[in-house]
Amino acid sequence: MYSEKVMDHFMNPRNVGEIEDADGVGQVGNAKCGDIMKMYLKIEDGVIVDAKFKTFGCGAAVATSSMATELIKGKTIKEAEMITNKAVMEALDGLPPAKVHCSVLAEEAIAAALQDYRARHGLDSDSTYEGCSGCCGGCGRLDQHDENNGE
Amino acid sequence: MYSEKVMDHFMNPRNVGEIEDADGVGQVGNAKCGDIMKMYLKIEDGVIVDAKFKTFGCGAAVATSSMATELIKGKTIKEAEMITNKAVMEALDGLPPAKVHCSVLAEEAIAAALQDYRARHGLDSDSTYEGCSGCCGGCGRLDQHDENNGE
Amino acid sequence: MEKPVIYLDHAATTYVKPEVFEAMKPYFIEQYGNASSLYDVGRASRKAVEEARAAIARCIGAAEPGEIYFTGSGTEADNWAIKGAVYAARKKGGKHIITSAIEHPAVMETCKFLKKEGFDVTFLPVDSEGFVNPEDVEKAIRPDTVIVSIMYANNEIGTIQPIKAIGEITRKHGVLFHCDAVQAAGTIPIDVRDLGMDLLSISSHKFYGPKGVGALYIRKGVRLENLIHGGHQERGKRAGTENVAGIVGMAKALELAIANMEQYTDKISKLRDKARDLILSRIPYVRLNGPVENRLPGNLNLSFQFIEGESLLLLLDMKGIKASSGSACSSGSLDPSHVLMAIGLTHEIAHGSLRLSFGEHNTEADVDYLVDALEEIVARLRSMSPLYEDFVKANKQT
Amino acid sequence: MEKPVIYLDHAATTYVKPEVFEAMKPYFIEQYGNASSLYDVGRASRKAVEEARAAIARCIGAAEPGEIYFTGSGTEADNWAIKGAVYAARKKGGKHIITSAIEHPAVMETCKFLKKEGFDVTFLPVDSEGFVNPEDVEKAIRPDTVIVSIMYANNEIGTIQPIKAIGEITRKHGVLFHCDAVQAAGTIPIDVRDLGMDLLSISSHKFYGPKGVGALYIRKGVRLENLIHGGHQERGKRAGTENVAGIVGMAKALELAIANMEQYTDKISKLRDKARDLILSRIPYVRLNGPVENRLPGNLNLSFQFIEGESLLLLLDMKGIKASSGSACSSGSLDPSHVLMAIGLTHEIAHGSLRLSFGEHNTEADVDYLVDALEEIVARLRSMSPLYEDFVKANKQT
Ligand SMILES: Cc1ncc(COP(=O)(O)O)c(C=O)c1O
Ligand SMILES: Cc1ncc(COP(=O)(O)O)c(C=O)c1O
Repeated sequence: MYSEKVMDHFMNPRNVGEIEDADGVGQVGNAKCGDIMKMYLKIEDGVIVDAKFKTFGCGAAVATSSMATELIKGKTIKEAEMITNKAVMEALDGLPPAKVHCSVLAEEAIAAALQDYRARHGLDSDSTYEGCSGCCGGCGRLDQHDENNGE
Repeated sequence: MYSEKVMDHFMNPRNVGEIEDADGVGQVGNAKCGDIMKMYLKIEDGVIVDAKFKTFGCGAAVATSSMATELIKGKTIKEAEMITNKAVMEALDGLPPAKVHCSVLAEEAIAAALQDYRARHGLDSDSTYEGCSGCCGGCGRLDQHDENNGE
Repeated sequence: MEKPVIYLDHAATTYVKPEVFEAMKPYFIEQYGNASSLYDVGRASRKAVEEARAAIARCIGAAEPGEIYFTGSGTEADNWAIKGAVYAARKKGGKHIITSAIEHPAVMETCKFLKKEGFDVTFLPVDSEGFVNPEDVEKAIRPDTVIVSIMYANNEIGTIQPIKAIGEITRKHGVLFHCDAVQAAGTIPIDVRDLGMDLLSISSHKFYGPKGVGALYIRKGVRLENLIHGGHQERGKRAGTENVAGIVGMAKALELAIANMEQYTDKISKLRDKARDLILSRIPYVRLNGPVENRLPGNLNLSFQFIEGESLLLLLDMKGIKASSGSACSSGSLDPSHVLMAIGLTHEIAHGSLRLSFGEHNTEADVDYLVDALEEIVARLRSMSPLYEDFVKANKQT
Repeated sequence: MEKPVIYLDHAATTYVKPEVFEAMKPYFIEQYGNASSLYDVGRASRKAVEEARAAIARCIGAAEPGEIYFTGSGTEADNWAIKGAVYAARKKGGKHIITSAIEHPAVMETCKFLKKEGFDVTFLPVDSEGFVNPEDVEKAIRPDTVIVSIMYANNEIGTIQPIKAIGEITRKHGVLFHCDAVQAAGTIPIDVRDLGMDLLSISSHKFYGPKGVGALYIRKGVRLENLIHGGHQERGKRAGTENVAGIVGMAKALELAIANMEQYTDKISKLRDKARDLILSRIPYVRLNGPVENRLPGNLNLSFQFIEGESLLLLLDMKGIKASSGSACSSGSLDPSHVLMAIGLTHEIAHGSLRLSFGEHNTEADVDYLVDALEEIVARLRSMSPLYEDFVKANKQT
């Protein structure tokens, strides 16, 4: 059900871990839905010089976390903010419908970490990221259940 | 579904035909239900010296007609009257539930032929045979449908 | 001498073609995974099921594989289509079903059950050859009509209905159109989009696939209540662990049937026509039931006056010929075939019916053997029939 | 080196045993007749079906073969039992169903559908090991209660219910007792008469038989509305051409299972116990879900704290180990297993669950390999889990 890219990023996730002296840390999702992503950013002169993550979640959650950190490394904050869940999905050669929410979570984790960075540095932001509302019915998970275990 | 005896009497029916100068002729059943039995009797001194039949109907209808004529040949009228559908069935090693009505028809055909004989000879009888009422829901056919073709 | 076996009951069921069986085999012992499982044994099953779904979608002209749902039989597909549609429409005031008088019991009994449940059902009459008149369909439509269920081709007398005209009417009036194509699939080209169908049932064992598997086409956007509730299989619409081997076999069988259709129908219709012409010319008092044109190519249905169908079948069986009859005696119901009654036959004539349905392995020699056997058996049964006796006597007198 | 395949998901489905496949084979190509046909090809099929019926009746202690009805799946049997019972009882005022909170979706979703249809349903709670309390059943019975449906053994956590006590209660109160024995059949001896059951469902592919065939035991005298209407098959109660090969395979598989039951359960429970003990001693923060006693012999269900089940399954799969999880991510529903929630687990713990179900071909070496693999994978997933990070930090601070 997963593409080879997803499996690769799940089996060999890039950038797993913590950054002890991170400039921004963001955590989204909750245990209730089975997905939590925590993202650590190291930012120098407005550029993301390092990114690491820890994720509790399914294969897609791990893979999207991994891909998201890859995508933002070396980018400016502005560029990083423009990375959507779609970009993450495309970079992974797609996700099954039931797993699209994981890419949304990855986008939100980046946003949360960047917001934390701004807050710590007293920077303004156009929109305040409120954190994932919890179980993500809104992001397509509720009505798309194709790979099921009904034995 | 049919016993070997039934198949034998169906494949090689005994006493098929007409008796031109029969002393008693009885016909029961109707085309609506798919079974008609006509029985011809030759009676001398109160003894059934010959019996023949013609039958329109299923395998069991033919076999029970055949067996019934065999059973009554050589019997007195009184004896013949005592032959029940059960006796016919037993002599055939049984019938499928859906086909029990055929043995009832055979019993009734004998009764009808004997009644015709009595009527012609001005003899009394205890009970008047009214003929088969038609489709024989009453004789078990309606609720016992085991051998079905529902393709 | 061993007696031959001449199978002339392909409308009842077919054997599994060896190629079909080969395609199924891996899914019993090696590829046994649950198609809903995550791991690779399961993924192989899932892949096989989805390929089968896509193949069947292609074979019937569906817009997407996702419009095909696998069931446990053609009967289940019929039940689901009709019950699912009316249950789903009930809240919006839907309560009327239109069907014909000659549907298969899978549709007929479902409609009768729904009638008991409070729905209204119109059973449209058919003409003497079994055709539904599309105008009758249009006239029967009411504001609360939910669904029209008319079979593609009749299983007893082979009549192919004017499906396309009916589809135009249902589309025009915005009611659902369900078509029981169990007898048609594999023999007649089916294109659900061209024909305007919303729901279509097929059954694997009618086209040289395994028994116990069917499919329902549900046009995208059509909402049905589930018939079998439970797990998430078939995208949450038909619960129960997927019969992977059966599904693979069904798809393979339908693909083969479609690839060889022209050749196949040409062959069986020639055999059928030969049998029909020989029987009608050599045996008196025989009636052809059903039409000459617009008829399933392998179907022949005849009534032999003065004799009863079960006896006929048994004697044919003794000669190795396997056929079927619309006689009550062989159907387990008190009445003879509702189809034969609906086209206007008397009970007596209906009881004397014989259905011959030709298939792949039949030959011209089979037909010759059949006709000889029939001639002999019919004569024999007539000689012991009181109805024939009456008929002969009546004719003598006049 | 080729990676091994260690199948530990026998509760999901099993392969077909070679002997079972051999028994089925003739009914695809040679003995293809319609079991409802009159002629001898059909009679051979009929005979095979009736022998299978008698075998299954013997295997579950039914009084007569006629109490066994074949269906297209365990799910269909569950749907039929419950819907059939309440529809038949509706006219007499019956409107209440009692079931448990941990039933399989085949029962659960059927009950939810019936609730929508206006019936009342009581979902009895279970204790922390998944047991239903028979006293709760008795207390829940109302004058309008039609049926109690409680599973024999749970498919996720293996809990074997106090079926006999429940049967005594239903008998005493004159309500029907349906038991979903899909997981029990072939592993636990079943005696429907001893257990006081009215209705019992089984499914072939759980005991090394083919998929797509199940059976419902209906005690003589119990009246059900049909679920699938149509032809006269299964004595007019379940329409659709009989899946002869599937039925034959199911009976053969159940007979084999019963003949080898003691040996089989002994073997798989030993493997299961070994796995359980090794895992619990070598891996920290693991919870055993379900009871130690009164548990299906092959079932093991564990929750690994701080990690999520789908990831665990995928990494196990990479090592050739096939298992299943109660995690939402692998079940396609938003919530984790309703069974794990019902026994009181938090979402987080429920998401980290793993079900291992042992079978015929598993060995001691498999268990050793499994435990090594699990130890490594769990450590790896924890090292990347933010929950584990929080936990470790919190522990350090105190
Ligand atoms: C307890 C239980 N009931 C019912 C079912 C449904 O069986 P099937 O998938 O064969 O329809 C299953 C397994 O799938 C089960 O484990
Ligand atoms: C026209 C028609 N509809 C439905 C069915 C039912 O199919 P099945 O017996 O596979 O359920 C049949 C044949 O049996 C049929 O001929």
